[in-house]
Amino acid sequence: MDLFYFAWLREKVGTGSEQRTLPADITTVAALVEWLKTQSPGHAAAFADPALVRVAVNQDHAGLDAIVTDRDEVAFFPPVTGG
Amino acid sequence: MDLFYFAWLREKVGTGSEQRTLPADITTVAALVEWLKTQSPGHAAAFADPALVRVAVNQDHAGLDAIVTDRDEVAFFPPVTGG
Amino acid sequence: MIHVQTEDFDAGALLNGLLNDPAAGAVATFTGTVRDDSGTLTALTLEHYPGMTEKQLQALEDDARRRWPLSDVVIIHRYGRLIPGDRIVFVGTRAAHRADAFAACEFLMDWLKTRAPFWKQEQYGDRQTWVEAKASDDTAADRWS
Amino acid sequence: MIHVQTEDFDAGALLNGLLNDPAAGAVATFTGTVRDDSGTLTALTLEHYPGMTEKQLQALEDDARRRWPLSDVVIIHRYGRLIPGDRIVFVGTRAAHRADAFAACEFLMDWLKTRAPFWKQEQYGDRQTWVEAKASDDTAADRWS
Repeated sequence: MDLFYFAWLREKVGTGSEQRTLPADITTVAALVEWLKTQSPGHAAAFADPALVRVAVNQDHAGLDAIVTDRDEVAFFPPVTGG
Repeated sequence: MDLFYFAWLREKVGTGSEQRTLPADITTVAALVEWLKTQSPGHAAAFADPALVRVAVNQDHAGLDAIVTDRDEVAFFPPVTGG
Repeated sequence: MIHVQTEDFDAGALLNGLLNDPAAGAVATFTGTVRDDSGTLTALTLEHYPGMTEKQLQALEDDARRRWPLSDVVIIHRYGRLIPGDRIVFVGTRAAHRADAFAACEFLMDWLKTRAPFWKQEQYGDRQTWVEAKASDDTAADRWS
Repeated sequence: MIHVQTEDFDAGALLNGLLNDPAAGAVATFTGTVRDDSGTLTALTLEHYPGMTEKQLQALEDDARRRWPLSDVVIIHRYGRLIPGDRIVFVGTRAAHRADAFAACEFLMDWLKTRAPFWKQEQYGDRQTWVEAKASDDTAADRWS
């Protein structure tokens, strides 16, 4: 699975992208977030308040209940501030 | 009194402007219109349907009930179509 | 800045001229050109009421500045004979926030369409007709009342 | 036309490029620049999500074209390091009628502010802070739902 982090999530995780093999029992974004929190103190800090985090699955905005597989590209970021 | 006519009112009256001495008993735009209708067939044609005519007194939009004096500049024209 | 003129204007240069204030990050513009729906329009002639036009446009600008915090306003309107594709009108507004810039720009166009003393005559070949005012323009203007 | 780029753009040239269709008489534009309210902003750095940005902007353009009869749409958004006064974003729309051009231009800006994956980091001297999203932007975007 390709994972991307932007803005302050990138800074807290410590990298802008990483590849991970998704455990078979993880099928939603919500479960993915809980699992990522266990991977490093940086991940734990980034996802400390899930209400601040937005998600895209395969470059489309998605919710915490979105289905994910190991072939997906999943990105985490704060609410966007462009324009 | 300075009178101005624009667009098809100008064409019907036959001139874009004229100076007239306002009869003393005429004090409103409505009375002015009725009096102008008697001045020539062109004026009569221009003011045949007062609902089509808009008015400005001293270069501000005004209604038929606006007060006018011999020192005013009064213009008649169809609804505007600029922009 | 208000100009009522027969000469053409450079809309791009007017927009770039508005982009010079680091305190105000939002610039909205509207540019109107002579539209030829049927492909048969020969020319459009705009008549106006010199004196009243400038007075009404200044009143519109003053009103917009009272309603929204604007750091600049540009209104350019041409008159005389134009052909399809020619620029007629430019309105540009600059504000700190985009909602103010957009609202003021739309307000100015809506009121300009119903209050500025311009009249359009269309020429198709050798036939000339005065353009009739649209009820939709009155409706658009009414929403600001 | 959609461009996501680090290079500056010429807003005036983009506007003039939209003024070339005699069938469509109305062009609305919005240009956003780096605003410095306090006079102490050193720089603004825009980060984005390559790939998703282009995909989302194309989806916005497609959506705008379904909602309004537009004959052209231009969206330019910069990323990277910018300083106060620098141009960030340009949106231009062309239609036969001004109400469509204005509505589409505002829609694109509102949705761009809430859906395009850009993040702004402000630098004041050597202090850097991520800009927080504004509730007013969500409210503005919601009116099109």
